[in-house]
Amino acid sequence: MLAFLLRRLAVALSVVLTVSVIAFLLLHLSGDLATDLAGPEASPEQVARVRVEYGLDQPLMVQYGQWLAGAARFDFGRSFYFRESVASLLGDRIPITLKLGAIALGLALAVAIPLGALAAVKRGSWFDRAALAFCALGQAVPTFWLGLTLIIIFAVNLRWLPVSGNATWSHYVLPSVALGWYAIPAVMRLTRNGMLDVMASDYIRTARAKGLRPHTVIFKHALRNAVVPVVALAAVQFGFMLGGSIVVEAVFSLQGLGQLAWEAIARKDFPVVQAIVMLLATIYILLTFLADLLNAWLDPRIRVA
Amino acid sequence: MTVPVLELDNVTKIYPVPQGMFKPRAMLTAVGGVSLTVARGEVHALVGESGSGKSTLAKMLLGLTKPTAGEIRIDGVPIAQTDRREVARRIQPVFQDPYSSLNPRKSVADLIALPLVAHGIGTSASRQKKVAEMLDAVGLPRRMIDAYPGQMSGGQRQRVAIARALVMQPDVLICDEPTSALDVSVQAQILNLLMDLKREFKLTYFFISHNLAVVEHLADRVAVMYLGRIVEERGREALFTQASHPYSRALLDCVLTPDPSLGMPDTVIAGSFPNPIAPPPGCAFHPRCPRATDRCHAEAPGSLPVADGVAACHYAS
Amino acid sequence: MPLLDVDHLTIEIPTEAGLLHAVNGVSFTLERGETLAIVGESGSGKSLTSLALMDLLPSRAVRKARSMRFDGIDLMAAGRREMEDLRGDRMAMIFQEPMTSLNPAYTVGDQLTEALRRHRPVSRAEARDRAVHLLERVGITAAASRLGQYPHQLSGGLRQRVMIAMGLMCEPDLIIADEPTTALDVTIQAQILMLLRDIQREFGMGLILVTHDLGVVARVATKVAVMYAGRLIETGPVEAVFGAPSHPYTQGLLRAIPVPGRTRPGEPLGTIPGQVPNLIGPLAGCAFRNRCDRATEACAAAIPERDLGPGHRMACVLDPVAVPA
Amino acid sequence: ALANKANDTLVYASDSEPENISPYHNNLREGVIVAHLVWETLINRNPKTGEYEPQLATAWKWIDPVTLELTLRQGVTFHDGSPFTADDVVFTFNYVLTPEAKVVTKQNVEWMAGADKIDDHTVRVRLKGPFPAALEYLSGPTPIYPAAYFKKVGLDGFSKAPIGTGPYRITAVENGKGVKMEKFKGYWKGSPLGDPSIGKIEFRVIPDGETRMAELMTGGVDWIWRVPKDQADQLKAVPNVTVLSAETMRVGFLQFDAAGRTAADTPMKNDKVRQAVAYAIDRPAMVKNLVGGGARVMHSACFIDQIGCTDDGVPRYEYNPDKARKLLAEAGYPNGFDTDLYAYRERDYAEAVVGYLRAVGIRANLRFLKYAAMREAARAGKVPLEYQTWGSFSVNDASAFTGVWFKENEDDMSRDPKVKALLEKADTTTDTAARKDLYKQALSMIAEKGYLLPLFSYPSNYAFSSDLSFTAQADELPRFYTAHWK
Amino acid sequence: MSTTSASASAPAAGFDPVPVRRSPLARFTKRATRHPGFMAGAVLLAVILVLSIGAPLFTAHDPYAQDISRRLIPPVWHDKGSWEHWLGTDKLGRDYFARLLYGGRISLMIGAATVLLSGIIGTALGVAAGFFGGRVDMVIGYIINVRLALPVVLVALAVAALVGTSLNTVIVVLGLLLWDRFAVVARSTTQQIAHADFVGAARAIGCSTRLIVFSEVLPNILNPLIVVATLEMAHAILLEAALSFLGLGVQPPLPSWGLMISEGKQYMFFSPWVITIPGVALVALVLGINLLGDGLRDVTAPDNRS
Ligand SMILES: Nc1ncnc2c1ncn2[C@@H]1O[C@H](COP(=O)(O)OP(=O)(O)OP(=O)(O)O)[C@@H](O)[C@H]1O
Ligand SMILES: Nc1ncnc2c1ncn2[C@@H]1O[C@H](COP(=O)(O)OP(=O)(O)OP(=O)(O)O)[C@@H](O)[C@H]1O
Ligand SMILES: [Mg+2]
Ligand SMILES: [Mg+2]
Repeated sequence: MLAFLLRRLAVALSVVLTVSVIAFLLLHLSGDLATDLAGPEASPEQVARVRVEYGLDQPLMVQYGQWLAGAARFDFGRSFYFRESVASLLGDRIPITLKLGAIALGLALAVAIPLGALAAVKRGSWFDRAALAFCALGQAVPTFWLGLTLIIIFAVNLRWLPVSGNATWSHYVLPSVALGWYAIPAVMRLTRNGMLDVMASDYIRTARAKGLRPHTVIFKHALRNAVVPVVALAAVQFGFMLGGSIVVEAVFSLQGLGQLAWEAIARKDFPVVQAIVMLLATIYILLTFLADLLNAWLDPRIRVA
Repeated sequence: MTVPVLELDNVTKIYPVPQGMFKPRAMLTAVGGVSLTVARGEVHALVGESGSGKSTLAKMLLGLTKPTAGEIRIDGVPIAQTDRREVARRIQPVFQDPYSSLNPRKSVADLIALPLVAHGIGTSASRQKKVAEMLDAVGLPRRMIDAYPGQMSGGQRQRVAIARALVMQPDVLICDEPTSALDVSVQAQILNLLMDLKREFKLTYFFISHNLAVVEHLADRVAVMYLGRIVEERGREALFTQASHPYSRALLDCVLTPDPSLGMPDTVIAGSFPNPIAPPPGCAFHPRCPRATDRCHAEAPGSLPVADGVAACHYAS
Repeated sequence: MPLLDVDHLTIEIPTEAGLLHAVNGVSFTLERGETLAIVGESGSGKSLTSLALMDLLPSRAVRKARSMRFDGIDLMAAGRREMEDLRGDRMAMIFQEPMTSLNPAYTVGDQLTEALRRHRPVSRAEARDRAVHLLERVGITAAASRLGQYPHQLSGGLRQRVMIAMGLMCEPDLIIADEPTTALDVTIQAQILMLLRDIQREFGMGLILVTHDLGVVARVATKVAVMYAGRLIETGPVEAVFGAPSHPYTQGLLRAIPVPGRTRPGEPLGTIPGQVPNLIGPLAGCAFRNRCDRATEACAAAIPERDLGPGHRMACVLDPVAVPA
Repeated sequence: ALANKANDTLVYASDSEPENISPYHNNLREGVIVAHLVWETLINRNPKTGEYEPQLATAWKWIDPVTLELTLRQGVTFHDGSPFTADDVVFTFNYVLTPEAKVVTKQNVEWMAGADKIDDHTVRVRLKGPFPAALEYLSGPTPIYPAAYFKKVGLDGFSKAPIGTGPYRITAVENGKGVKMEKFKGYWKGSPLGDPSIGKIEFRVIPDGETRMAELMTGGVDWIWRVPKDQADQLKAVPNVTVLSAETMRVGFLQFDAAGRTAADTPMKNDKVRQAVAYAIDRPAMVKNLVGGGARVMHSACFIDQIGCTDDGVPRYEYNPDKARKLLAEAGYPNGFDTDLYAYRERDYAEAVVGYLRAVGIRANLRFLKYAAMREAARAGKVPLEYQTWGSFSVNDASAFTGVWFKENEDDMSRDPKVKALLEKADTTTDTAARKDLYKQALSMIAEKGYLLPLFSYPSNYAFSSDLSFTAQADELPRFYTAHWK
Repeated sequence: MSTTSASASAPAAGFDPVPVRRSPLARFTKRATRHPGFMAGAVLLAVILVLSIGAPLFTAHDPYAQDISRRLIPPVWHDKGSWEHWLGTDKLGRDYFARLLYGGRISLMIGAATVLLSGIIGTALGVAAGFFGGRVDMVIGYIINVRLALPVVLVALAVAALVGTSLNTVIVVLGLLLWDRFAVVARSTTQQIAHADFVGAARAIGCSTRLIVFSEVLPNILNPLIVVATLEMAHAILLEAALSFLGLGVQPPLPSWGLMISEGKQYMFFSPWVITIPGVALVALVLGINLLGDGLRDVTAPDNRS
C-alpha cells in the first residue's frame, strides 16, 4: 500500500512538473512580455528597465528555474498588473472558487447518484427514460447560457436569489447550480451504468440467493461497488469544475480564481495566469490522487494488494 | 534418425511481475527448463493444471514471445535465427476460444485469406479459390463464405479458425485447448475433423488440453506439466497404464468417465495450485504429494528415464 | 411428499428477435437425500431452470408452471417476501463462477454471516462461530483467519468452498449447484464434487447439480435429467439412463465423448450432426428431429412422454433402440 | 451589505478594479472616484464655475514663478484621528517624487521639484520650471497622505488600509470585490465639497455589464455607468431607475495605413480607397441607432468643442455607398478587397463598420484585441485599418488630439510631413485666430486625404436608483459626496 | 431425413443451421430504427444539417447584411414582429434567422474539424499505448495525465489571447486539447483487443504490425471511437460557444451561436429572444449529437444476454 502511495505520488509530482513547464512555456513563448508590461507609453529605456526588473533578460531556462523554485514555496512572483504578490492574490480568490466547486460538486453528486441508482434499479421504466432524457438534455445546455437564464428567471424576474457576489450562501446557489449542472449527467450516467453492471453481476445474484432484502442488495452490495468509478469521476469533475468556473464566475461576477484568470489573461498578467494554471493542475492531480486513495479504500482489491 | 520437427531445449520463460515501486520485480517462472521433442506426424499432447505454463509454451512455439533461455528448433533450425514470417508458414495456432480468436469484423473469406494476404500470396481470385477449398476441407458449406463470426456457432467458428491455420499448409498445428469451449457433441466433430486433417495434410499437432480423455483419444505422446516444468513425458499407452509421477496419477484418477458404477475417486490430492512466484522448494509438487518425503522437500528431482519416456520424481520407478 | 415437485415449467424471454422459448414444459421431482443432475448442451436451459426454482430469473423472463412445490409450499403462488425468506434459508444456490460470485467489497466473513443473520436471530459472534465451523467443514484450514480476507485473496477452489459454506449457513433443505466445478481444474473439481456429495449425505438435503459433464453426472448423481433445447428429453435414475440411454440425443451424447478404455484412440467419435434449433418463435414437435437420424413424420407432432422403467422416462415417439455401450 | 436608501448604503458598480487603491499608484477612473471620496487635495476646482477654491490649503501665493506658498487649514484630521499638518504635505510630495514611489502617472507630479515646510501650517512647493497648470494639478491628482501613518505601514500596508482626510473613510479594501467606505464623522465643516449625506458607500467590481444591470434592476447596486445606449434606453422604462446621459470628449474614429507600412501595395495607401471608406459608413445612422444619447457626428480629427478644433469648411463625407463603390472601382478595386479591422472597444460599433464596408465590397475581418495588444500591433505597422477612440486626456485643446495622431510619432499611421508641419505651427502659435486657421488647414488636409475618418463623439450613460439624487459632470467624475437620498 | 413437412409445420422456429443471416449493416439499421433516442438525435441532427448546409434555400437574407435602422426587431410571435424577419434582427439589423442558419455551419464545422484533429491525435496515442504496452504505454499514459491536468478552458483562453482569435485558432486549440477521451478509450479498447486471441493469431500468421493495427485493431475499436467522436463534437461545440462567449473564440461578423449569445447578452433582459434563439439552437444541436452518440453506443453494443 505504501509503495502504491509513493508511486502514485511520484507520478503526480512529475505530472505537476510537466504542467509547470507547459504553463511556463505557453506564456513565455508568446512574445515580448517587457513591452506589454512597460505599457503603451513606455520608451525603449523604460522597456529595458522593466525587462531587467522582471528578470526577463535572463535565458528562458534560468527564468523557468527561478519561477519553479518560487512556485515550490508557493511564491509565484508578483502580478504584473496589481504589482502585488500573486500568492496573496490567489489566497483571496481560492476559497471562493473552492467553495463554489465544492457546493456544485456536492449538489451534482447529491442529485446524480440517487437518480442514477434509481434509474438503474428501475431500468426501462418511465423514470429511467426521463432520467436519461434529462441527461442528454442536461449535457446539451451550455453553462453560460444556463447561468444567464437562471439570472433572468430567479434573480431578475422572481427576485428569489441575488444576481452576483459572494456575500452570503444564497449568493452561491445559482452559480453552483450552473456549474454543477454539467456534471450531473456524467455522474448520473456513470452511476446508472455502474449500477446496471453491478446489478447484473454474479455477486448480486449471490446476494439475492441468500434471501437478502432488496434494499440490502441495492445499498450494501450494489451501490458500494457502483460508486467506485464515480469517486474517480467526481474528482475529475471537480477538477473540470474549477477550470470551468471561469465561465460561471464571469457570468455571476464571482471574484474567484476563474474571474481572476480571465481578467489576467485579458491584462496579459502572466504570472497570475501561470500560477492559476499550475494551481488548478495541482489541485486536479491532488484530487485524482485522493480519489485513488479513496478508491483503494473502497475497493479492497486495490487496498489489500 | 530423422530430425524432429520441433525441438525444445531447456526452454525457460520468466515474466517479471511488478510488485510496486520499491520492491524488486518478482520473477515468475512460467516455463522452467522444458525440453521436448516432437516428431513429424505425431500428436504431442500437453496436459496440466491452469497456470502451469501450457499457453506460454505454445506462445513461444508460435514465436509470439521469446524464451528467456533455451532454444526452440524447427527441423533443427533455431527459431531465433528464422524470420518470424517463415516460422509462421510452418507453425500455425488454433486457439481455445473460437469467439475471441476470430476478428468479428471480418467475413469468413477475409479471415481465411488473411495469412495469404499477410504473406502476399496469390491474387484475390486465387485466394478466393483457396478459401473455398479450405471451407470444403473443414466441412463448412461454401455459402458461409460471406458470413461473419457473429453469425456462426462455436463449432463453425472453430472450423474457420482451423481453415485459417491450414491455408498456408503448415507443418505443425499448435492447438491450445481447441475444444474446451465447445459442447461435447461439437467437440467430437472437431476432434474427428482434426484427425482427418492430420491424415490429409500430414500434420504434426502440439495439442494442449486439460481433458485427459481427449488426450488419450488423440495423442501419441503426452507431456504433463506442473508449475512450469514437465513432470512426466511418456507415450500414451505408457502414461495411461503406468503413470509414474504422483501428479500424473492424480490427474488420471480425476478423469470422470460416464460410468455410474464407479462413483467418485477416493484418491484425491490435497491442496491447490501453489503460488508460481514463490514455488515450493525441492520438488514443486511435494506439498500436495501423498508420498512426499524429506528428500522431496529438499531436492528437486531430475528427469528419470521410465518406460517410453521420462518422469521427474525421485520415486518414479 | 417430494421435497421438490416441478410440473411443466416454462420460461419465455422476450428478445429483440422475438419470444425465446428458453424452457419448455420441464417436469421433475426431487426427494430429500437425492442428487438430481441436470445435463445438456450450452443454452439448453439448465441455468434458467434452476434460477426459476429460486425465483431469481432475469426480470424480463416469464415463468409459468402447472405447479411448482417446494416441501409443500407453492412456489408459483409465493410472494416476493416469502421467496426472500425461503432463499438462503431453506433453499440455497451455488453458482458457476467462483471468481465473480462473491462481492469483492466485503470480507468472506461478512458475506458468510450475512445470510445467517438475515434468516436467524443470532448474534454476530454466533454467526461467526458457525461460519468458522462450516469453513472447516468444507476443508478450509485456518478458517478463523480467513473470515477477514477478501475474495480476491482466495484461489478459485477456496472461493467455491466459501460459496458452499455460504449455502450451508442455514442448513437448507435444497441446494442447487449450477456448474459448480466447470471453472476449476480437474483435481480441484474432484475435491469439490466429493465435498458436495459428502455434505449432501451428511445433511440429508436434496441436491440439484447442473452440469454439462456426463462424467460428473454419472459419478455423483442419483437421478439425471437430460435437457435439450429447453425440454427435458430423458430423465431417470442414473444407472438406468447411463445403462440404457434411450433418447436418440442421449445416445448421441454418450457416443460423442471419448472414454479411456472404451473408445479406441484415433477412431472417429460418434457425432450428432447439425445444430441446436433456434428457440425463438413456436417450435412444434421434437426439437431434436432435424439432427436425429431416425426422425419420421411423427416427430413433428406433439411428443408423448414415455415410461421406460421405474422413474425412467423419455420424450420421443420412437421405440428405444439399445446402443452398444 | 444591501444597497439602498433604507440601509443608507450607496453601492456603485463598475467593471474594473484599480490595481492599487493608493491614488498615486493606479490610473483607473475607478481609482480616481475613490480618491476623491477618501482623500483631499490642497485646492479644489469648482466643477461648475471652474474657479479654484481653498480646500486643505486656505490660501496660496506665488513667491516667484517656480515657488508657490500655501497656507494650510487647521483642525483637519485624518481618518485615524491624527491632525493634518505641513509634514503631511511635505512628505506626500517629496515621497511621490522619489523613484522608489513608482508613481504610475508621472506627469501628474513631475512638474514639482519638491516641497518644504515653512511652519506647521505653511508649505512651499518648488517647481522645476514655470508651469501655468500647477493649480490645476494641485486640485486634481495630488491628494495628501498621512505622513506618520504611511511611514509606519509602507505602501503595501497603506493600500490595504488607507486613510486620508476626505469625506469618506475606507473600512475595507477587498481584492477583486471592491471597496467599502463610510462617512467620516470627523470631516471638517465648511468644505467646498459640502457635507456628505449618504452614510455608507460601497464600490463593487462587477466586470460584466449585464450583471451590473441586473444588480441595478434587482436593487443589488444603486448606481452604474457606461451603460450602452440600448440598455440605457431600456432602463429608462424600468421603474425606480433613473438614466442620465451626457456627451464626453471621447471621439471614435478610423485610422488607415496610409503610409503603407503593412504592405507596399496595401489598398489603404490609395486616397480613393480611404475616401470610399468614408462614403461607405453611415455615421448619422450609427449615432442615431447605435451610439445615441448626446453623441454627435464628427467631421474633423478632434473633438469639436476643443479649442482650435473646427469643422467649418473642412470637407465632409456624406453616406453614399454608390460613390464609395465608384471610388473603389476607380482605385482599381472593382471587386473590393480583403482586409483586417482592428478594434478594442465597442465591438458593436466596429462590427457595424465591418458591415458597412462589406456592403461596398470591402471584406474586413474584425480583429478584436485588448488595447495594449492592438496598440502594439499598430505601432509595429501591422494594422491596415483601425477602430480607435481618443479622449484627449480631458484636455480641452485640439492639440491634445492631433498631436497624438499626426505628428509622425509612433501612433501616426499616415505620416504626412505636410500635415505635421502645419500642426507644429498651430500648436505654438499664440494668436487665436491664426491658430484656428492653421488647424483648419491641417484638419482640411486630413479630411481631404482621408487619413483619419472621425466618426462621432461618445456619450456616457449613468443609470441609478430613483431614490438617489445624483448629478453628473462633464469630466466623467461622479462625486458621490454630493449625492443624497431623495 | 424427412423433415421437410415437419419444418413446414413450424415455420418460425429456426432449424436452419445458419442462423438468420443478417449483415452487420442490416442489424445496425434494425436496432437503430428501434432506438427512440438514436432516431430523435438523427432527425434533430439531420434537420440542423439540412437547414444550415442548405441555408440559402431557406432564407433570402444575407447573414452579414446590416441595416442599423432596423435593429433588434423582435421575432414574429412578438407583437412587433414581422414575417420579413421572422426571428427578428440583431443589434446591427441583420436577419436573425439567416445568421442562425449560417451559424450552424460554423458550429458544425468547428465540431467536425476539432474532432477530426483530436480524434487522430488521441487515437494514434491510445492505440500505440494499448497495443505496445509497457514503456510506450507508461509514457502515453503520462502524457494523458498531463493533458487532463491542464484546465481546458483556461489554457484555450490563454492561447487564444496570445496567438489571436480566429476560427482556425479555435479549431487548432480545441483539437490539441480535446484528444484525451479518444486516447483513453482507444487505449483501453486496444488493450482488450491486443490481448484477444485473434490478434495473437494474426501475429502467428505473420501479419506485420501495421497490418495488425489497421486491419485487426482499428476496425474493432471504431465503434467506441465513433461514439466518443460524437460526444467530443458536442463538447467542442459547447467549448467554442463558451470561448466565443468569453470573447476569445470566433470573431465577428461570423455568426457563431456562442458569439450570438455573447452579443445578445447585452439585450437579454429586455429582448430575451436574442439569447434564447441561439441558445435553443445550440441545445438542439448538442442534444441531437449527444442522443445520436448515446444511441450509437447502445446500437453498436454487442448483444448481451441481460
Ligand atoms: N504476460 C504475462 N506476464 C506475467 N505473467 C504471465 C504472463 N502470461 C502468463 N503469465 C503467468 O505465467 C503462468 C503460466 O501461464 P499460462 O497461461 O501459460 O498457463 P496455462 O497453463 O496455459 O493455463 P490455462 O490452463 O489457464 O490456460 C501463470 O502463472 C500466469 O499467471
Ligand atoms: N437474460 C437472458 N436474456 C435472453 N436470453 C437468455 C437470458 N438468459 C438465458 N437466455 C437464453 O436462454 C437459453 C437457456 O439459457 P441457460 O442459461 O439456461 O442455458 P444453460 O443450459 O445454463 O447453458 P450453459 O451451459 O451455457 O450455462 C439460452 O438460449 C440463452 O441464450
Ligand atoms: Mg492456457
Ligand atoms: Mg448455465
